[in-house]
Amino acid sequence: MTEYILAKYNYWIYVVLMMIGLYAMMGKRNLVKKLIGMNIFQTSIILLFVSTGVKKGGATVPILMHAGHEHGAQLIQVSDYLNPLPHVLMLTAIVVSIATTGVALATLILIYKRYHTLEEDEILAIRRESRAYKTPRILNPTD
Amino acid sequence: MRNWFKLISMAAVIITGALLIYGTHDMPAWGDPDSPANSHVSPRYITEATKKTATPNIVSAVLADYRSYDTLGESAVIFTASISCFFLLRRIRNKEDHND
Amino acid sequence: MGEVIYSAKPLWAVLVSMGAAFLILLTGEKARNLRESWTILAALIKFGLVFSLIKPVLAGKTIEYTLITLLPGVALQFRVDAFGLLFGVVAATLWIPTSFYSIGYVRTLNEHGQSRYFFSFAMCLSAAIGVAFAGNLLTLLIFYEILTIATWPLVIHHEDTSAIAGGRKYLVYTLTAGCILLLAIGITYSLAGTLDFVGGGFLAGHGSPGLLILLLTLFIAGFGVKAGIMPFHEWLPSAMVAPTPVSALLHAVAVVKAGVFGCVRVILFVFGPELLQQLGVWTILAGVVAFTVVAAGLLALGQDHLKRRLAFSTINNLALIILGVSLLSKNAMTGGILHIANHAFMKITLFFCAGAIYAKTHKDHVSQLDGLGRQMPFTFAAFAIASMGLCGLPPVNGFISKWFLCLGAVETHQIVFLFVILTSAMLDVAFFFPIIYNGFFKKPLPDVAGKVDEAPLLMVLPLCFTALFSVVFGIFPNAFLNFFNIVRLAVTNVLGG
Amino acid sequence: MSDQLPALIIVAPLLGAFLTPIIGWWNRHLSHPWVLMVLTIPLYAAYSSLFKVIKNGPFGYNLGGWAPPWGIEYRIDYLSAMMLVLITTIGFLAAINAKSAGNTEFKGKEAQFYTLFLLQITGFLGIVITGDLFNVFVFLEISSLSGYGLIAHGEEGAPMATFNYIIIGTIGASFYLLGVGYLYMATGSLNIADLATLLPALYHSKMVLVGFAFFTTGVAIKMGLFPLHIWMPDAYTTAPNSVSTLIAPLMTKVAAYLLIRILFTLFKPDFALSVVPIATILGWLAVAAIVVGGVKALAQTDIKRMVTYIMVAEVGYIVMGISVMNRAGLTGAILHIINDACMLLCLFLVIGAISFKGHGREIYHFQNLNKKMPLTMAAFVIVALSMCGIPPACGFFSKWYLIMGTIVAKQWVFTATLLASSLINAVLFFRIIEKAYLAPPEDVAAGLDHTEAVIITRDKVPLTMIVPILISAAIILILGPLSGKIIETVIQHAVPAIF
Repeated sequence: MTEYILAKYNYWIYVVLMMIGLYAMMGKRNLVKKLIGMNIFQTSIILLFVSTGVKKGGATVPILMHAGHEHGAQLIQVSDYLNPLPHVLMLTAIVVSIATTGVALATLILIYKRYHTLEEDEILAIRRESRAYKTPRILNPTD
Repeated sequence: MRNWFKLISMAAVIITGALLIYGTHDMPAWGDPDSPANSHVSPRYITEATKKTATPNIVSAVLADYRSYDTLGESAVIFTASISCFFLLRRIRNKEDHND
Repeated sequence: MGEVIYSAKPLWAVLVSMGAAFLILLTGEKARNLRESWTILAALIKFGLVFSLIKPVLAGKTIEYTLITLLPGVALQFRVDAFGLLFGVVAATLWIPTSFYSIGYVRTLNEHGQSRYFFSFAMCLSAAIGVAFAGNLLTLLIFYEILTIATWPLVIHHEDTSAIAGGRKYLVYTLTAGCILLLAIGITYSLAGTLDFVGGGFLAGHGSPGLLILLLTLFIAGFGVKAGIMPFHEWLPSAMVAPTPVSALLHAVAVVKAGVFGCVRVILFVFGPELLQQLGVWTILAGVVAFTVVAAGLLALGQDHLKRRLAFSTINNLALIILGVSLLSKNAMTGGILHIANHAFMKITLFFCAGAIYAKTHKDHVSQLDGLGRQMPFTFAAFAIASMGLCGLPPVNGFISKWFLCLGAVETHQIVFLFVILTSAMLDVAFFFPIIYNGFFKKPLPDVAGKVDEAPLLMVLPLCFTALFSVVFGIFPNAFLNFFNIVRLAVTNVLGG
Repeated sequence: MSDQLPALIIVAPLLGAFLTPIIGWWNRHLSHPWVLMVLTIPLYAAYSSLFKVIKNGPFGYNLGGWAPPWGIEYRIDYLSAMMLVLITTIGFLAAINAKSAGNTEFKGKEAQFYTLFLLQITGFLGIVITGDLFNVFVFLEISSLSGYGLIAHGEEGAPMATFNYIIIGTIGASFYLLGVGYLYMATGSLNIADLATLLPALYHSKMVLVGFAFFTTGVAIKMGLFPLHIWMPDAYTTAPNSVSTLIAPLMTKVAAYLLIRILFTLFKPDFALSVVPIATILGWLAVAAIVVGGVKALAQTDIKRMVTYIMVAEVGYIVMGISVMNRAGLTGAILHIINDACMLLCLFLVIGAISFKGHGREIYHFQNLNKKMPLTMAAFVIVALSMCGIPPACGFFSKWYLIMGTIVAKQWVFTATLLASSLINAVLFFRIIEKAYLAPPEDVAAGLDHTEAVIITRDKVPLTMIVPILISAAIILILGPLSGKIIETVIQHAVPAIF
């Protein structure tokens, strides 16, 4: 039992982190909180991925230490180095996460300019009010 | 209304979390060097990458060579995001209309 | 079945009016005479094409043309057999007088949207010929749906509240029917793997009896909507808000006949008489239809609006056709199928008359027609001839088909149905003869008294023409178009021998 | 040259996108012709790959020359070649349309707009062409991010709708990524073809099951499958017209493509048939989608919003075709991907033209519109008939296959839903056609219209709008009768042989 927990506990921690993020995305009514939740969610996925590349038993970062030597290639032991693939994938995923955050912040700026609040309930109330006496018109979002 | 909504979110989150943890049951133990993830595709990177790409950093080798199209996509993602922000936040002043 | 000829003629017969439709739209309101000449030209070419098919078909050949494959084993295919040809000939022939009549009608009344009117009209004819020549159920359905849509602009032509309401009702009924048909055809395809019409049916040996009965119900409900079978007839009287030439050609000939045509196709060429006998459902079917016959007749009695009365008479006669076919005996079938052609000629005459009266006097209620016969003698004479025919009096062609229907009813030993047919004839007398009597012998209403004043020539000539032919076909059923022979051949195709 | 076709399909629009800001900075009026020029390359490449596939069968392309499980592979088979053709064609038509609509909606920002436009198309193409699960994620994000940017620039409520879309879309993409992660942990591979051989041994592994669940949920979010459609109507209604013209027809279809890939290529059909009850779940969700989409569409008076709810129902159609798990159903689903994309393109083009002329989008604004825009309304009627499943428009044929699929599967509720949905569509569209083609009742009552030939003016929309409208309407009419041919040459090979 203890062994089982020791073998899995770090996955569970990521899952719990993930769920904190997911709850913030769905349950919070403040848009910035949602965005923060999104970041937590994405980061925990990245952690989960990276953790799959771990090899116990003395493996180190996948940079060859004696690559300069002629015969260095023959000495490479697979178990000596961490799995490089998850790292590669997560580099991309980090970039994606940053990019998404950037665009989301840009829309938040637009929203704030228009409604002067970032509380979803207040925005909905303003929109309901404005819809009551005028039909939507095409606006330049930067107005 | 609000509480009701939060309850649903909580339920969805718990279900998702339970599903994810259920999935970990069959997962290889953390750090197992013989797990499929560590033994199917990746060993070849470790043994071959330096030979074929002349780069000691295997992560760089995979990033920029084996999976270079992911990296191209990655740069496209950043480019997309920057253009999106530019597109959304740039102010067009009226006097620009008179220029042409 | 005999030899098969591969020829694109059926396709051209369909395309010619479709092409004309677009020429009409392009020509538009600015050059009315040119626009109308497209209609006439297309009508004549179409008649020529269809007419040229009669001879090879009577020689026992089938004309086939495959356009493209729609599904594995099902192509967009035209196949002209005797039964399809009968409908094709009727539609193509009657388009000619209707074209002339339409021109007279819309110009007399100075109707709006004439381009749209002629466009839709030509599309309808295209679709009707497509229905007639379709070689399988899917092709039939495709043209059937085109017909549905193309008729809608005609139904709502007047654009007033009642026209729009009528149009909506029409769409609700026919589009629902289209969906039911789609389902029925889907089931048929999944059962038999083919949809090609075969004289005597192709469904025998596929599926359980329960499923087949359900399938038949779906088919009859699907086609029965256009054919005005009783629970589904409501749209037809409402659609009478359309201009009269529309009611004439479409609601007496093309649209409703397409429904009847579909029913008959399904009964004889999909299920086949043997399978129906085996399933034992033909009596139920005949019973339902017989109810429609009588009920429609009774309802017609209560209508004061002339076109609505004609509409119920149409429902009555359509049911009579299906009754004939569902009796499954040789003579009943002959009578039923022949009635498709005969009823078309008589009913179109009646609608033409109603339109002529309306165009000239703006009267459309039966009670307003007193004494008009003296003012419009030709119109009323034609009306009298056609209604005599519908009552089954010789020498008009209605007599022949009703005679065969009665023979068939006797043949099957179902005296009930004989009574139904005779009752229906009585009811016809009851609701047509007062109109004729009042028209000729009652004192005219003050505002129309005294002057002989026929409708324009473009309207009177077509109606005299169709009335005349009703009589000619009564005396010589094989004159010109060989209707009787075609019908005989169609029945032989189904029953064999 | 022809060996490099698959790379060209992605690289050309991507490089084009990188260069667009420079060209636009130099002279912003050049950006539109530049985009059209760039798009001809993937258009050509897509068509020639389709013909190549039809002639020689599926082929792969190893990027950078690395063999598949280690490098990234582009895989072009019948289904992906068909999708490439669809995306490039629709993208090209939408790009033509963007000139007038986009130039008014994004005055002064043409360069950025066209850059995002090209990136959007690149993203779609990448998702379809690649044979690597993680590469799919990257392209999914390219298309999503450019979509967020484009949509947020729309009407009054657009930023809010976009933010919701970002949140939900990110959940979708992250779920997809989690799915990739779980499968990677189970097998150690990311290549679809490689995974397909490794997975059958692991079908009952909890890791694979959970991975599959997250895959499908993620894709369903992107696809807007009920009940995960909540972001869709707001986002596509508030989006600028030139943007919804591109994204609305394609995003859902590309996601549907992914679903088909996951269910039938990544996992073998017997996984869905015997291991998980996914078919049943998808089927009933599809029923709910069709019903809810139809009913909600009935409640709308804004036509653009109505169309977005119709999209919800149309997604239901495709998913229903997939869920019945037989040849006819899947054929119908794939055919409906093509047909529905063309129909939605035409609808959004028409809406764009109407808005461009300054007419409102409420149904009562359509009163007598035929007199003002006859060609546009003719196209609208064609789409409407196609949506109602009236032959010979293409909608009928996909509906036929879908119905056949449900009949073969003996799912009568599904059949009934499909039939009822065509009727709902008929109500939806005929109430607009009625308005557009009939004179206002008060005019009729006053006898105004009965006088003489009402002069019908020409549409007076720019050529760049009316031409795509007419082309898409023509495509709808032509695709119908050609569907037999399309199925014969392409789709029947795309359906797994087991059916």
